This record gives sequence, structure tokens and C-alpha cells, in this order.
Amino acid sequence: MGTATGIIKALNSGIKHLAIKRFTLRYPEQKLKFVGDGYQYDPTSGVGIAGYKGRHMLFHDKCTGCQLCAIACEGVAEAIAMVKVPEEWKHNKKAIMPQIDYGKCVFCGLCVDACPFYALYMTNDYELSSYTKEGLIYTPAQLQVKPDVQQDVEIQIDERGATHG
Amino acid sequence: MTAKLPPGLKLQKVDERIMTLNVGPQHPGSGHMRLIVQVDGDFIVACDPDPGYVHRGEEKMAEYRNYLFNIPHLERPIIHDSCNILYPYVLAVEEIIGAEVPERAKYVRVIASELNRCVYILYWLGIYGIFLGHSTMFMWPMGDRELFIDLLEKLTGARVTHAYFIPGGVRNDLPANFEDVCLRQVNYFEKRIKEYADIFYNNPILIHRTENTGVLSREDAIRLGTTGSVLRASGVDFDLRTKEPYDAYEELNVNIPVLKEGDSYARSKIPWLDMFESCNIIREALEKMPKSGAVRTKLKPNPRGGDVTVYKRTESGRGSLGCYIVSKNKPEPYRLKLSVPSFRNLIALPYLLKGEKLGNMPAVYWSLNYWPVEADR
Amino acid sequence: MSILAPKFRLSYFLSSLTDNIFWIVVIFTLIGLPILFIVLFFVQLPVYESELINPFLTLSWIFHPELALPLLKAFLLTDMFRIIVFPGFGFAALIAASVIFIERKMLAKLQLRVGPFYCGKIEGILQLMADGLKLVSKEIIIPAKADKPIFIAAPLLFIGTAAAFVALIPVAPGWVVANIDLGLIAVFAVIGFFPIITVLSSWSANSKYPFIGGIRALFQMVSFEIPLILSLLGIVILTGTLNLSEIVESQANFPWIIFLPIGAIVFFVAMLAELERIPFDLPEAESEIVAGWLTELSGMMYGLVQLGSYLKLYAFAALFVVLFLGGWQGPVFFPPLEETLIHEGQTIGPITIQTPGLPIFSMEFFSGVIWFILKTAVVIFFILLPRGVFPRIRIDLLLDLGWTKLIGLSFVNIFIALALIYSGVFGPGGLL
Amino acid sequence: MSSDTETKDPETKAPEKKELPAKPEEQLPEFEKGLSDKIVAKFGEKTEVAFVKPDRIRINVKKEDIKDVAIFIRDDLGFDHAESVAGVDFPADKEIEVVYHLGNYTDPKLSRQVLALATRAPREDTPNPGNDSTRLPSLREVFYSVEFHERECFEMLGVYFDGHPDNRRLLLPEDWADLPPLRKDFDSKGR
Repeated sequence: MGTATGIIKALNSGIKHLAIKRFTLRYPEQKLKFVGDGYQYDPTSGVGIAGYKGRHMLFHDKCTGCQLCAIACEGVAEAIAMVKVPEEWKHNKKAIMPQIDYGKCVFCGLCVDACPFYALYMTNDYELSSYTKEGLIYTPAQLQVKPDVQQDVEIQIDERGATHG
Repeated sequence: MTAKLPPGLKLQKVDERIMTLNVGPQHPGSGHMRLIVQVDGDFIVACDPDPGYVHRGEEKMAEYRNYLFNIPHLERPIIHDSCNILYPYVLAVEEIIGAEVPERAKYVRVIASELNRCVYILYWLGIYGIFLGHSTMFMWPMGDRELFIDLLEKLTGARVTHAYFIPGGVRNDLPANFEDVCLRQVNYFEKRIKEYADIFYNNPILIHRTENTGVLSREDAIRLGTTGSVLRASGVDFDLRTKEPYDAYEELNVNIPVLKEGDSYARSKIPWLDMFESCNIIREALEKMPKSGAVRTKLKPNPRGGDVTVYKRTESGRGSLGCYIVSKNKPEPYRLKLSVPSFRNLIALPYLLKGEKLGNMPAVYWSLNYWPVEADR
Repeated sequence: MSILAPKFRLSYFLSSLTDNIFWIVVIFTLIGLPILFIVLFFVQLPVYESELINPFLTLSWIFHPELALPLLKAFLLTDMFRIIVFPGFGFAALIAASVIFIERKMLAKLQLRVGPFYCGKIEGILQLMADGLKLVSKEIIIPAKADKPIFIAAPLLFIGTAAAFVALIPVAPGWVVANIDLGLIAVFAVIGFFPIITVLSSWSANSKYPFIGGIRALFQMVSFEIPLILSLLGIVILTGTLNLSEIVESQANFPWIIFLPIGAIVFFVAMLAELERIPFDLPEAESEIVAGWLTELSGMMYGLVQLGSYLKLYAFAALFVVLFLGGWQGPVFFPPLEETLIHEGQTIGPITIQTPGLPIFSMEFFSGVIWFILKTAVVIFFILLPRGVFPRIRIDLLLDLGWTKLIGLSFVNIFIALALIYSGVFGPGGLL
Repeated sequence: MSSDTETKDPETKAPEKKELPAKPEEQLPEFEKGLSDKIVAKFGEKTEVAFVKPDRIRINVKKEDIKDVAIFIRDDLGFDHAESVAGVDFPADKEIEVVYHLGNYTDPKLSRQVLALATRAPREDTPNPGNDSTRLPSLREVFYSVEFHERECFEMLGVYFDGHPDNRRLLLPEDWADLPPLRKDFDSKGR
């Protein structure tokens, strides 16, 4: 009786899995660990550095206001707008810097590729929710802040199955 | 009944036995599309698929953006297989602008593509499970998918829409220690999908239920131009990874699973066997990959092609995916056409559902490896 | 995790508390007390120290610990208690609720996930309450062209029928709501109501998917009632009685599953089909016909049907236990309560509780109920397990299974029973 | 490439790839050449071989002949299914091109090959899909698999396929009353 053995095998497999560890990542308490500090781009070699594509981080001392990130975003999401900043840097004559609307951003990272001065990085911060749409628009001052992330959970594999540690 | 109808409307004489069901888009068993199903008792008399619910004109959008900026939005039609939908596009653009791909990048692409294929197949399998009322087969693939999502996230920096392939290579090199993590998780995953056999694929109820339903003969599969798992389940050994190997597949050893039955059971089994093959390919590619080297050639800014037309095709998670680009000396494609496998498989649906039982509808429909969003583009 | 609401004010909080208390008091005085009085007028009250207790006395005595006890004792012996609380609806509903919770946690464990987790701090134990609250607070939407009286009545009928089914199950010796001689026939009669209610509900909804689901349910239930009934004939032949309590007592030495395993399997499969559990959940097949005959039910109407179906699940599992696993029979495995505790009472602080003659403190009762619940839990586990393991079956396979295989097997079962009788193993002058 | 984005790049770099189609006369791949030669030998003047590249052949035919050529390709060359039907709008030529990409599943020699069969239909400036001169004979009788592709082509470019059994809308909404959207004069607003 192939049918009977099949049914018994299936039931047995079901009962066996009652003893296997749960795989669920309990998100707000646990956060997955990522590689590196986020996606960065090396303009000299033309290759990116692997990392999570989360919220951007802008280095004010490197940004020249060349608008290349805004031009890159124009064809993708139109999330980047160049705004006036009060700071006056020698290399940023126009005193404009990107302002990113995370309601539109698709986190493709092409703006990071476009920046020739290492001024725009992506970070591991992905918790960007806000009560208002205005809250999603990050000004250059907000983008300057390095996010404080506590992500330490990794997938662990042992005899009793895989878990999120 | 006696009320006068407004002008322009006519009462239709319908056979009273026949009931028309609108399956979708708000139906749990349809996805983002509508199937107009006419049933006579428990038998389906006719089925008229009505896709287009999520049509967003990707092909038209592509005519306004240059070859690079097309990348993030061209992967939107199927975010679970985004590396594979970009693959033919990237190959075609490389031919148009004449870019060379470094050897290491070819292997990285193959690895990303195979990882992504598994991610897609697991998602598909989860939905196939829940369509057949098997909730465990929904949860297990969704959980195991996390292993590959995690790998792709380490590799590309995004969980679903990777935007990883780029004309001339890939966006970034492998992160440190990636090979070990990848091997560990792939090996564990292979052990894991073997456990699907007892509970799902060898389950007698599933076999009784899906065997001999929606049988697509070999001749019909060829005539209807189906592709991917549908074609291979009908006994046609056709997979572009072996038939027209691109990138690093030429050097890799690929064994394509082929089944002869052509019913929904075989169609659902092919992707499962494919995942074993993907694991082998990933392991082999990790081994054969050059340990160092460039992964991306520098392109000119804003590259533009000549006055050529290019048709490239690759094997995605659902079947062969073609990309036809007409270039007219511009940085943007003049016309971009994606010949997507879901759309090609859709034609088999009304053909297969005619005369089937209503209870078989989800099994046949989803076994076609059909992704509504991709079909609509 | 838990932070105060951003606009928290202590004064608002306190005023909301006093508001709540005020309304609770008002509602209790206006509604609760009259209802209590009405109930007390109909309950047969005991004579205590040569004084016939009336409802007013009851209300005043109920707060006195020593005087309340005879009242409680009297109440425990009433039919009302049996119907509402112990072997009847309350007990069954409690088990049904725990079944829902256990089902979710078990399925989650099988599927390597967590299941309800956050509601109620301990592994989501209050999830069911939250779901119930949600269902209660939801709007009930009735389709415009539905036959409203029948449509509204169907869930009530469903849960009523399920409760009637529960009433026939003996839980412990003497503890059954309706101990009738034709118990098994009554069970079949009650089961026969379910397809009618299903069809009524689905027809009155005037919608396509409920209609298909209702027809499917009708097919399924009718075709599986026959093997369900036939598979029990073996037991009736062997015991010679239709009374469920007597059937339990006939299994004092061995449960019937030892001699009639085929009957037990047939009954179990037919039971799964009657319960519309996976793999036989065709009437609610989600991917084919949305939610089957439940499609148009919303809010608490859906909640009632769900509660009814879990009551039904408990009742069927209990019926299986009663018929095949020997009901409350089982060895007493814990030491009996001390006599002094029963007769002289237990001192808790300033008061002494004396419980002479309380029916629930007999050894028989305790052991019986525990065995019964344990056996029912095992059966329920096997009812729940297929949900994680099997896909849904198709309607033609289902009917084929019901009409050919199961009926054939149940005849085999009857022949086994007859063979046992004629070979002299059972019956008058038999070996056992 | 540090910046993918300098849109105002000098146009002088553009014509570098322009001579691609002119070059490859001497190194035409043999097998593909044989296939195209067969078609030329059968139909002669009626067909025009646009290019023969490794694994790819493209043949332009007039719309009157496309059915015959398609039947020949199916029966004698062995291409058994159509992979895609792509319509391309050429407002400058006042024509709409429809390209059938044909492939083969069974023959291992042919399975690498994709034969593009292109034809052109006249284009009208004020289209009235289905009722104007933008018509082509349908290849649905020849290659069954073009059924949905031709339906898509009809709604996206307004090319009516004569002989198609089911020329209805497929992807676009039922109330679409604008131009066929893949025509070049349909401007997608906001890109």
C-alpha cells in the first residue's frame, strides 16, 4: 500500500518537525546583522563595496554640490533634490547639498555610484517610518547623522535546524 | 424582468447551467489578474485570462531612460527574481555598447542569478502550497527562502530589488567571507529541501490530486511556445543554461531535470528539482571562480549604442526570458521589449483549464509558473 | 516594548477608570441584577435548616461563605448547571477555545515559526480573546439580496446544533446533560442538521461562492454520514445498546478500538470530513471558492460559526473517545483525597470551607474527567495534525473515498463484529 | 565609470558603433548563413536578409509574403514556436515594424538559433485601431504561440492582425481611449 506508507511518512515528518527549532526572526527585539557599514562606492576602481543599502549618509566636508546624485536619481525615483545649506565650504561654492525623500527612494544606490567624491554612502539604517510624509524627507543636516543601529543576530545552523540566534 | 432595459443593452440568452465566476483580482486564488471562468457544475467550460491589472508600461518607461537608469525599474516586474529579469537586458546592452565582462564578474553573476532563482522558486512553491491548502508548504519555503535572501542581502545590499547587474559586470565584489557563509547555507538548504519530499512531493494526497490534471502533451507544449518548467515537465529538454550557455554557464556543469508526464504534478516538481541543480551550480561556481580580479569594467559615461537590434535570452526562474532592444544611436533604447516567460506560459492556461474540474483550477493555474506582475510588465 | 502613549495624562487615565467603574455598576444594577433574579426564580432552590430558600435569601446568603455552600451544592445538582457549565456548553467551549490556541501553536511549531506570541505575555495565550474582541467589534455586513432572516439565523442554528451535540456526550459517570437510551441515534439526528444549516446559509446569502461551497458541503456531509453511521454499527452489535453511557461502561476491560480498528479508522476519516478539516476542507477551499459557504459571513456571525465548528470538533473527538477509547474508564493513578478534607473542611484564613457531599469531590469523578480529557486531547491532536501535513483533496476523490472505500471498509467492520459475536468471543456466554 | 550620469555628454562619441552592420561580411557564421540562404533561395527578391550574426538571423519581408515565409520557416527550417512578437513604431518612415522571434525546442542544432522575421505595416497619424490601414496578416495559424503576443501588439501599437480569432484587449484597461501607448507620439507624462 503505497498510499498508506506515504500518509504515514507525511504524518511522521510532521511530528518530527514539532521538535525542530523555530526559524522566526523576532524582529523588533532581534535585528539581522549586515555586512559592513553599508553600501559604498569606490570611484577609483569603479566597483562598489558590499553593504546594506539603507538610509544614506552625507559627508558635508566632501560634498561639492555637483548635483550628480540628483541627476542620477532623476531617471530612477526623483527622490533627491538639491537644497541650499547654510554651511559655506570652500569646495561647495553653490552651497547646495542633496535632500532625500525616502517616500520616493527605491534604495538602488545609483546615487552612491554617481558621487565622485565619496560624499554619499549608504548605511545599515532601514527603520525610516514616520507619521507624516514630511517626516520622510531627510535634510542634509539629518543625513549627516551617523545612525545608531544595534543589529547583532545572524542565522545559525546546527543539527536541530537553523535559527536566528 | 419586464422592466425596460436602457438603450444599448440587450438581454443575453445564456445557458442556465453555466455560471460565470470572476476569479480575481480580489480572489485568494488568482494573484494580480482576473480569470473569467465559466463552470458547468464542477467542470470548467471556458476560461478567459484577463491580465493587465498591474500593467505599468515598463517598456514605455524604458524608452525615456538611459541604459543605466533602466536597471532599477526594469527589475520591478518581478522583484523576487530581479537578477534574472535584468540578465538578458544587461547582456543585450553589453552587446550594444560593446562592453567586456571580467571573468570573475561572470561567475558572480551566475551565483547571484542562481541564488535568485531559488528565492523565486521558493516563493512560487509557497504559493503553490497554499493554493493546494497545504499551509506547511507555504511556511517552510518562506522560511527557507530567508537563507538565500540573507545571502543576496550580503552580496547585493538589498533583500529583494537588488539592482546588482550592470552592463560591464556587477555593482560590487563579494563581501569578505561570503564563500564560506554561502556554502554553509546552501548545504543546509539542500538538506532542508530534501525534507519537502515526505510532506509534499511524495504525499499521496498531493499525487492523487495533481496527477493527470492539466496534461500538456509534448507537441502542445512546443506548439504553444511554453517555456521553462512547463516545457521541461512535458518532456522537452530545453534550458538555455545548457542549450545557449551565456556567461559562466559555458564552463559549468549543468544537468537539467526533465520529466515526461506533463501534468501539474510534474510541472510542480521541476522547480523543486531545479533547486537541487541550483545548489550544485552555486557550489561549482564558487569553486571555479577566479579568486580575485575585477568585477566590473569601466564604461564611458552615458554609453550609447549604434543602430542595431539585439535579442538576448537567458534562463530565468520561470523559463527563457528574452530581451529585444532596438538601439538608434541614443543613450536610451529606442524600443525595449521583454519577452517574459510568464506571458508565454499564460497561453497554455485557457487551453489546459477547458474541461478541468473547478477544484483543479488553482493547481493547474499556479503550476504554469506564472507570475502576473511579470506578465503584465 | 511597552511605552506610554505619547499624549498620556494621569488625570485622563483616572477619569477613564472611574468612568468604567461607574458604567459597570450601572449596567450591573440595571441588567445584571434583574437577570440574576429571573434565573433564581427558575432554579430549584434547596431547603436549608428547614427553611425554603427564596431568591431574596439567596442573594443575601450568596456572600456568606458558610451559607453559600449549600446553595452552591444545590446549584451543582441542577440541570441548569449541567447544560450551561460542566458537561455542557461551558466546558465544551473552554475546550474548544483551548483547541483553537493549541492548534495555532502546534501548527506554528510544525511550520518552524512562532505563532501567536505577543498577546498575553506568555506565548500569546490571550490571542484568542483578542480575536474574539475583534470579531465582536466588527461590523456585520449582510448582502443586499440575501434572505436576511435565514442568513442571520444560520450561524445561531449552527452553534445551537453543535451545543445540542455536545449535550449528548457523557463526560464522567452520571455526568451527561441528556442521558437518553437512544443516544447514538440522537447523535446521528443532530449531525444530520449540519448540512441543512450549511445549505440554508449558503443559499440565503445569494452569492456564487457560498452557493458552490454550500453544495460542496452538502455533498461531502451526506456522502460521509453513511460510512460514519455504518462504522458505528459494529459497536452497537457488540454492546447491544445505543445509550452512550452504557457503551462506555461496556468498555471497562478493553476499549473497542482493539477489536474494531477498521471501524475506528473509518469513523476517524468520516469525522474529519464531517468537520470540514483539512484535507477535507473543500467547502471552505480558499484558493478555489474564496471561503466557501463562509464567504459572506462577517463579524461575529463568522465568529459564531467558528465557535460552533470547534464545539463540533470537541464533540466528535469526545464521541470517538466514548465509542472507541473507553470514555472515562482508566486506572486511578493518584491518591484519593483525604476524608477529613471532604467532611471537616479546609481552613483558609478566617473561614472554614466544609464540603460534605459535594458531587465533584468523588474519586470516580476526578479520575473519570481526567482520563476523558486526556483521551480527547490525544484524539484532537490527531484531528489537528493533518492540517499541517496534507493538502486539500479534490471533490471527485472525496466522493470516491466516501462512497466506495469507506462504505466498503465499514461493512468489513460490521462483519468483524458479527464474526466476534458468532465465534463466541462476545455476547451471552462469550469468552470476554 | 565614476559618474553614470553626465547627460550632456558630447555627441561626437556616438557614431563609433555605427559601422557594425557593414563589417561582418567576411566572417559570416556558416550554419546561420546556410539557413538564410535557404530562405533567399526559396523566396529570392521577396525577402531581405538584414543581418546574419552568430545565433541570430534577421529577415525582413513584405507583409503580403510573411505568411508564406513563416510557413516555409516552420515546415522546412524547423523553427517551431514564436518567442516574442515585438512591435516597433517608426514615425519617420510612417511604418510600424512587427518582429517575430522564432525559435526551436527540439533540434539541438537549431536550439541556439533565434530567427527574427520582421515585417512592416503602414502607420496612420490618427490611429483607429482595428479600422484603419494598419493591418498585418496574423501568424496565429502558423505559430499558435503568437496568439497573446499579437493581442498585446494590437493594443499597444494598434496593429490589427487579420485572421486572428480573438483580437481583443489584453493588458490595457477596458476604457482606454487614448493612442496606442507604445507609439512614439504617445508621450508618457512624467516619464
